[in-house]
Amino acid sequence: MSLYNVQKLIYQLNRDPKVRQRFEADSESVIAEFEFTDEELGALRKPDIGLLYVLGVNGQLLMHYAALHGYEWNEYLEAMREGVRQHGKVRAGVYAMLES
Amino acid sequence: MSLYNVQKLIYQLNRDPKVRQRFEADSESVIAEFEFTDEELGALRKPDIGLLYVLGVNGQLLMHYAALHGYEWNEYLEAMREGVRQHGKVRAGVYAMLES
Amino acid sequence: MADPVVRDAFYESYDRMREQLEAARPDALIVVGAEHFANFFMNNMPAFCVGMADHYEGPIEDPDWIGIKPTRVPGAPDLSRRLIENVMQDVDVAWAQEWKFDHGIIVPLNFLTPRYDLPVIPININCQEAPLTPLHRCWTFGRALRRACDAMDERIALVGTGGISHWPCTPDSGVINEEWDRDFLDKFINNRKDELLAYTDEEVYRDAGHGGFEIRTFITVAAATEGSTGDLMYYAPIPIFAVGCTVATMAVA
Amino acid sequence: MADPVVRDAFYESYDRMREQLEAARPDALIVVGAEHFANFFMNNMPAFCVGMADHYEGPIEDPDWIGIKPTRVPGAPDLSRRLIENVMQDVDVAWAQEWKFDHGIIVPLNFLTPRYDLPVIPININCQEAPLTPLHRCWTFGRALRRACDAMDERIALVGTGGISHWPCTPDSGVINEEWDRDFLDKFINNRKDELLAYTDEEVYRDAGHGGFEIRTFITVAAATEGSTGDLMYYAPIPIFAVGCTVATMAVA
Ligand SMILES: [Fe+3]
Ligand SMILES: [Fe+3]
Repeated sequence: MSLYNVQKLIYQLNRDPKVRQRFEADSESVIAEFEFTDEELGALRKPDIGLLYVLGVNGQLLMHYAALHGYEWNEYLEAMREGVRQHGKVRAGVYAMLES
Repeated sequence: MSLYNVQKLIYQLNRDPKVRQRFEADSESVIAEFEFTDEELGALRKPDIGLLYVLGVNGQLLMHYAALHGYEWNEYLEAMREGVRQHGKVRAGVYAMLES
Repeated sequence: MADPVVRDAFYESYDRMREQLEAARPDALIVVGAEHFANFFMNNMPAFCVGMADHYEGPIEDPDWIGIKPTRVPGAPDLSRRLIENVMQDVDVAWAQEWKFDHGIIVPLNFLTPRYDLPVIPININCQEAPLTPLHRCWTFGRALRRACDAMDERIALVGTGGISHWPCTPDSGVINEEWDRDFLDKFINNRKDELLAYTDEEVYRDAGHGGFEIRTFITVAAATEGSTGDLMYYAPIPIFAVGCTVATMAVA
Repeated sequence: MADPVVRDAFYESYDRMREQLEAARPDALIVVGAEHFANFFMNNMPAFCVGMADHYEGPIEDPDWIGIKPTRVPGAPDLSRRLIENVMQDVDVAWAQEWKFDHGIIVPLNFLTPRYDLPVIPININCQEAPLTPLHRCWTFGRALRRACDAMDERIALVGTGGISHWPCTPDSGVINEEWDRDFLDKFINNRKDELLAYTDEEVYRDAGHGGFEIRTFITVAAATEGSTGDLMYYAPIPIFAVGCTVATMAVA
């Protein structure tokens, strides 16, 4: 469970222009600074916004990661819906509140 | 009053290896990221560890800034004593508690 | 853009609120909000945090998109500190000497103090990630804040900001539960403490979404004005803003 | 180095404490400490913060200097979360899913769980910069922590760490007020609540230095064991460590 790391990476990209610049130049070098599961790594690299949503990433973070990859707002919403169709309900984080 | 900025610079140098590397390569580029008074700027550049102490920098931060500039422990202690002799009592921060 | 008629009525009620604020001649303005990872993250998530900085910066969002240019907002560090010391007797607030304002604080400020000439003290409540701040602690916090304000010589205005039901940044973004909102606002305006504190997080999440957790800012304001009732100046669901928008004032008993 | 005789007696009392800890077969260990800008800074200074991470890393200091190699310490995230939710009913703790241990936590751990096979939950109290956490809130926190631990199925051990009188990193570094320390420890060991809470910050600063603010960790432990008295296993001023070193245990009533 390294959801914290996924969210921290996205938080830093959003809040620290230096990290964002390094990510835009060489995303792997930034990704390499964190420990991820293979599933998280795949979702971050692709990016698979829908899977990241299902893994539990907070939308207030995820929207920025989608925007960084050029997603329009409606594409972002649709990607999350597609994620749920493919991978099922949100598994962790605050959106899984009613499941637990 | 930008004591907060002085302490933040030192905190970042201590906690973030990337900031420390940039500082060691080009200290002015890091200093330029913060607003300081002329007195703070002078004390940071020299560095005048004694004046930084009198300005109110917490010793748990200041010791790291002194070490970064090659101060041995006793030199660090002596620099603070010299600061008080030259500039008077600590003016702000937690060590000024009994003055206020 | 939002329907101009709806939007203009909303903006107009903000104007009236600004006039009331100016007429009260405050020395400082406390803004109780619920931010979204602008300053606070899961590496150190405070239940309550109170600003204690000389000044604040905002918006963190793209100035063109949000329509507010980069602004330095004056703080009130000495007053902040005295308030914090007082509140801390009962409520364990974190404090912050730096704070970047996101839309949640800068948009209301832009309406209420458009010249940014009123010192501001920001407060954040964790409405974002669980464990969330318990509702009854928000009540205790609101009471402590009121006591602290009353103990100061300065005249202090208090504004709460936050959405009611909304599902921000999720597949349900745009959904608004107007019935739930109106029921909540009825409890809020009439300052019915027991009903305000009876919600569970699960109920709120189910009926009002993740954004509904922001009722904590309303509850804090209700507690600070305990025993008073309010004036609902404006409420309408505005789907393009993805939230029902509320403007309300509370008399101070 | 410290006088070997003094030092060995200190280490030996730590050994006895470890044996007692192991005999109690805890499922997790809570460590209440007071760090110095390792994780917490004036941008968001919590009165109390409780760790909720899978694991923690330390030391942040040079491993050669401190004599502890880089270590991953197991956490207890699920238990942390349940404790936090319980404590939050009374005390507004911040929580953290990441935490790097400095000497204040890693040194006691290295003595007490040298194989790092016991899940740890770190807690920090702001003893560093004003506004400091009020002493009576530390009492309330200790009580809440005890209630929360009692409500869990797990067996939970609690250790407080911190200095008593000391003037770390200032011109008076190395000064120790042994008389003040012994008087404080007497109040602590005998769990005399009223006397423990009667100190003012100004008195503590004058008599016990900035480092004396760390009595908050002792007070939290005393509150968690309210009504019990303790066993002072070791105390001696060790100037080279720049602080009096204490090892003590509290029975649980
Ligand atoms: Fe919101
Ligand atoms: Fe210490």
